[in-house]
Amino acid sequence: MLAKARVLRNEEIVPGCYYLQLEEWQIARGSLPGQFLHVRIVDNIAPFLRRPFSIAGAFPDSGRVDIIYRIVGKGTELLSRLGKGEYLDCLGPLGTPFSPARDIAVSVLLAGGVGIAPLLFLARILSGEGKKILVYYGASTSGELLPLKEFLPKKAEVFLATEDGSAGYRGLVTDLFESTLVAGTRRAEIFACGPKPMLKILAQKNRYWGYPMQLSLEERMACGIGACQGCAVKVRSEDDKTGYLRVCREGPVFDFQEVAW
Amino acid sequence: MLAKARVLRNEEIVPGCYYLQLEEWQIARGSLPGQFLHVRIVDNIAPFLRRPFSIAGAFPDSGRVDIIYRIVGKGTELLSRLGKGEYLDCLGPLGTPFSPARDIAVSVLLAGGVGIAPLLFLARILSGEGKKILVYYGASTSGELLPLKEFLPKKAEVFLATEDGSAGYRGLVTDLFESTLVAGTRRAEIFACGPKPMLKILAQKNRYWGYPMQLSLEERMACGIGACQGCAVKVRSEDDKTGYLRVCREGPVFDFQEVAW
Amino acid sequence: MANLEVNLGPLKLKNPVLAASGTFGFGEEYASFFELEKLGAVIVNSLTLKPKQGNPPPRIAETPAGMLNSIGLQNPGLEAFLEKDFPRLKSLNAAVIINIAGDTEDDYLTLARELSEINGILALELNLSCPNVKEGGIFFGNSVDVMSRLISKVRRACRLPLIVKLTPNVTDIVELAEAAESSGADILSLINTLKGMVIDVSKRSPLLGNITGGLSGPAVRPVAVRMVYEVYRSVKIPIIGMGGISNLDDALQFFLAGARAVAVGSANFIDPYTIPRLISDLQQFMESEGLHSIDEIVGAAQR
Amino acid sequence: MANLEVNLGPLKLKNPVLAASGTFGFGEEYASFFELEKLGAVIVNSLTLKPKQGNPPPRIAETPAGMLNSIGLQNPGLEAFLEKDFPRLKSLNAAVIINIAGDTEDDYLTLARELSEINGILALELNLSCPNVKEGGIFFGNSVDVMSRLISKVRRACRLPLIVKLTPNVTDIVELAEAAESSGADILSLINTLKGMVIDVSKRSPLLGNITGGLSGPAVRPVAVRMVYEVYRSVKIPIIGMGGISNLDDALQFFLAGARAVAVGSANFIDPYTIPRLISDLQQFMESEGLHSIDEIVGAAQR
Ligand SMILES: Cc1cc2nc3c(=O)[nH]c(=O)nc-3n(C[C@H](O)[C@H](O)[C@H](O)COP(=O)(O)OP(=O)(O)OC[C@H]3O[C@@H](n4cnc5c(N)ncnc54)[C@H](O)[C@@H]3O)c2cc1C
Ligand SMILES: Cc1cc2nc3c(=O)[nH]c(=O)nc-3n(C[C@H](O)[C@H](O)[C@H](O)COP(=O)(O)OP(=O)(O)OC[C@H]3O[C@@H](n4cnc5c(N)ncnc54)[C@H](O)[C@@H]3O)c2cc1C
Ligand SMILES: Cc1cc2nc3c(=O)[nH]c(=O)nc-3n(C[C@H](O)[C@H](O)[C@H](O)COP(=O)(O)O)c2cc1C
Ligand SMILES: Cc1cc2nc3c(=O)[nH]c(=O)nc-3n(C[C@H](O)[C@H](O)[C@H](O)COP(=O)(O)O)c2cc1C
Ligand code: FES
Ligand code: FES
Repeated sequence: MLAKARVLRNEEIVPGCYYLQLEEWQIARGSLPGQFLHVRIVDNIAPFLRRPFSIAGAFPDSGRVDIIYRIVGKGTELLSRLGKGEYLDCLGPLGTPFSPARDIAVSVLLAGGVGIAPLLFLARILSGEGKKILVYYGASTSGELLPLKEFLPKKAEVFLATEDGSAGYRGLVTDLFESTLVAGTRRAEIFACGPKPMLKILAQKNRYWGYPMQLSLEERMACGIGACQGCAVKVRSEDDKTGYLRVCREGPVFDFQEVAW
Repeated sequence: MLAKARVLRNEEIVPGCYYLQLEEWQIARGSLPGQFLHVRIVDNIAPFLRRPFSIAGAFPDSGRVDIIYRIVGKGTELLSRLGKGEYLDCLGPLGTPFSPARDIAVSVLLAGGVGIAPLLFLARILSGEGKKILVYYGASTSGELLPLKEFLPKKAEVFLATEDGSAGYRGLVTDLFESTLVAGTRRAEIFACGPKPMLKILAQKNRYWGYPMQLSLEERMACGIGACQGCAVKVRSEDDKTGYLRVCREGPVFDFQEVAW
Repeated sequence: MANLEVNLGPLKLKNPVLAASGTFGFGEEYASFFELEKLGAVIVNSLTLKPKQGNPPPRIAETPAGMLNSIGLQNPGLEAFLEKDFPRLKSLNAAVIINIAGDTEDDYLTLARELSEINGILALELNLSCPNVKEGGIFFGNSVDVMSRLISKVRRACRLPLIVKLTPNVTDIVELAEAAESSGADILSLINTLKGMVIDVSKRSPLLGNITGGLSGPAVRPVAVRMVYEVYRSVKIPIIGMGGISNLDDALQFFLAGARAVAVGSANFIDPYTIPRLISDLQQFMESEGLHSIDEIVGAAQR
Repeated sequence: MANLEVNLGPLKLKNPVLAASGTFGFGEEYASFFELEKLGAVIVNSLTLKPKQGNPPPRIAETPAGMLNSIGLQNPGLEAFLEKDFPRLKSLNAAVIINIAGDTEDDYLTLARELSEINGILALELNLSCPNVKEGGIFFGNSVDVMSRLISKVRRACRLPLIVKLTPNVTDIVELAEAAESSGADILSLINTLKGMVIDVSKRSPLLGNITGGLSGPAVRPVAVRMVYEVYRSVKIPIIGMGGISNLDDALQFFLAGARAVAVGSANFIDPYTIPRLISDLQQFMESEGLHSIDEIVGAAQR
């Protein structure tokens, strides 16, 4: 649906990274973890296209919908200027959400950078279903790590990695995860979101680990609703044929085996 | 010069018409009546071009520069959203100012609509020089008339005209002026600004009246400084040859005899 | 109430606002926002004989007041379209125009012939912005000869109203428009996208997977309006104008220049309600101006 | 400190950032903002043999992310230019390139010959977006034959480095670029403006006095970058890239696509300091990237 969502809060929580709380009851009620909003930042032709952001939280009882975004260009820069009480034109919730298995009690959430956003929403929902939540969260340096306490259910266990070692494990979050892993000993499923190289490594390694794993992917979008074929991601079907699926419609969440890197 | 001017005030004074006070010392010191500012409304590509506005007042002692503008399109609409304390990118003062004759004691200021803006500045300066000021000011209806008291020197005499007769004379301001005129009895010079048809009528009639008369013209501009030849106005030289002059450089003020309508 | 109906030669539309090919999918996605029967017609994604995978990503790049796309005609091919997408589109009560594309003349001819047999298709639109593989990759729409031959053949192969969509990447749009008319086109669509590219400076390489793409959106509108204006003067067949339309004022520029219908493309991505809003704004405009038919202003800016 | 000097064949510039013809007048106006000697060069307004009045107003229309102009080559003509404007420009220490335009081959030849005699001109730029009155108004830059003949003749008539400025309103820019190279051009300028128009809906008529005008600004940048990219692959002579450049990122797109210098046009109107800022940003960029010469990244995005 298309709606004007009222800004409740729009604040920089770590340098360059903003936490945006919106009020829009229908979106709050309809959203599932893994879905995204496609927002029109100004009522003007610059920037021209909408911008997609994962839903980092949706609260049907208060009508609140959250987004967490990093400033990377003109669109996000303008978004950061949006003040409390102003309205943001949102299309959503869009896309296919994560689909956790009923019978797997342990959920591993693996995020790089702002890729944590959709997993925060997922963690809250899964935790509500009584699942055990393990969060592996990496960034290049400690200054970029979001204060997860604010966003995660209390019972979630968090493991941090930074490339410069300024907080937690020194190195990639995928390595951290691998190092804590005793393969096959535990039944768990993995949900991951982050930079493409990280997801690619994960997908390769998981061929050995063998966990059920779902990845949330990004691609440049125009329509966001499946009409333009713009957000193509290459996939491989079971009979090894390749083709393109739409990140905005069949995705952004894909089974790791589906993606052809 | 190019400067960021701070907004002191930006308020709707009559419906659709705004009064903008800026603080910029150099511009305030350098400006003369008839000159204009070329402003860049947003730091973005939409709208693309700068917008020209006559200087409605400049106060060297307080660093203040005023503009009065009517909302007609996207640019002026965005301009009206500019808040106190924000900055406006201004190029100016630009153009050739009015050049009143030293020895003519009576100044007739003839304005249609927002064309009053440059004449307000002129009135203050001429009044300071001890001249008698007669202001003829017309609009289509009384709701569009600016509250001139706020802007004019006390001694100025004001004659109003509205097309619908809702205030002052019913009809065109040019007719009002003509009706009060005993041609040739008084030495005066005319300064006029307003819609093109009004200026054209004035110029035609003044061939009989014979007053010295200067007109402030408008034309679509790109550079505003004389480089692009975009703001051409057709002129006729004494030997009856036509050619184009630049509103932004040789103008916006032209002798009425010069303009080839 | 003002009558929005228009006749484009043999093609009768309930109103003159269409969805442009490639920007409206097969209609399904927009059907969740409004009823497709409101539209003058939906021009579907370019359809090819065989399924097409399309180009590698990224396929979209934002540009100043516009966008580039390099979808590469991804589509399920004729068979799957007729089996699945077309019936669904019809069940949504849309007026349907099929845009067809091919690598060879034969592709176009087969498509035209087979689609002629199907009930419920309003017209065919020929996408000529495709390289002709047999003639060494020269674009069907770039050469008067190649284009004229194709149009004449398709004309004979099909009983449907024939729209020819011209590419703007040519020296003389008028020459091509005249040739299309005399080869049998019933209607012209102007314009397809302008060829452009963006370079990703941080990666020092072209941003799009396909290197170049097609420019659309408000940025191209002045070029599109100019082409409609020029073509209107030299052909008799009606014109569907498009390129950067997102509101009433934009659409009126095209009508005044000489278009008898307009299509909305990229603007659908910004606001899915663009077309229904434009239709109702147009209705209001006609009423307030006392127009009985849009024909009264078509070409009114010509001088 | 990074060295900004570039050699464009026979033309040596102190830096690769120029002011585009028609947007910088004869330099005078911008001299009140900064010293003109900072610029790689000033390409002056198109100069014709006789004075030219130009087109009726309005001559400017704003468009989404761009503008149309229909100045119509208003200029004082060769004689007055040499008497007044040129000496003033030289006294401002500007490196000067003269852009010439004509209605006939003879116009171009006379201009080229006479300007060859003048000291202190760096190069000539041929504006080919002019209709050839003798050949029924066909544009010099639209036809390979007409263009090639003109370039060959001018080449023989003049000893200055010869820049040929191509128009983007053509089907195949590569074909024209190759023809320009083989006819004797030393350097290519790409692109001139795209032909466009705006209709004033309230008046139901074209907004510009001249009906159509030339589109420039950020809107056209994707088309310009694409043309530079394509031409770079097929000619050996250096390219001056232009079209919608207003900052470092824009300029780098052109260098990476294959331009060895860039020119800034419409952006001067938005911010008169655009060029000096771009030069210093470029200097900083080269230093931070450890580049010794801009040549190291020219064409780096080709693949
Ligand atoms: C499904 C999905 C979910 C996302 N969720 C988040 C999130 O929760 N938080 C967050 O910070 N970012 C998220 N992103 C990335 C976010 O969309 C981009 O950072 C944003 O569009 C950049 O806009 P800009 O104008 O600041 O950057 P610019 O680089 O100026 O944008 C130029 C163009 O490129 C597109 N673009 C640039 N980067 C990306 C990208 N990584 N993915 C897709 N398009 C891109 C823009 O949308 C725009 O069209 C998500 C992307 C997708 C596809
Ligand atoms: C020397 C000069 C002094 C002016 N002084 C004033 C003033 O004091 N108060 C005031 O309200 N207006 C004044 N104007 C007119 C003012 O510049 C336009 O109303 C304004 O540019 C409209 O911008 P927009 O984006 O709202 O309208 P749009 O119609 O969206 O503008 C589109 C384009 O047309 C141009 N344009 C539209 N109308 C005019 C016009 N009348 N003159 C020149 N360009 C125009 C715009 O600058 C822009 O490039 C003056 C114009 C000139 C040339
Ligand atoms: C994402 C996208 C895909 C397109 N695909 C097609 C296509 O398959 N066939 C076609 O003829 N035109 C296609 N077009 C061109 C549009 O139909 C239209 O001619 C062009 O975009 C100009 O209109 P606009 O500026 O309103 O988008 C496509 C345009 C876009 C933006
Ligand atoms: C107002 C204006 C006048 C121009 N006049 C000329 C001209 O006289 N000769 C010429 O070769 N190009 C002329 N041009 C084209 C520019 O030199 C340049 O090629 C074009 O504007 C693209 O660059 P830009 O997008 O940076 O403006 C003119 C452009 C503008 C905007
Ligand atoms: S963005 Fe249009 S199909 Fe996904
Ligand atoms: S606006 Fe450029 S010369 Fe006046």
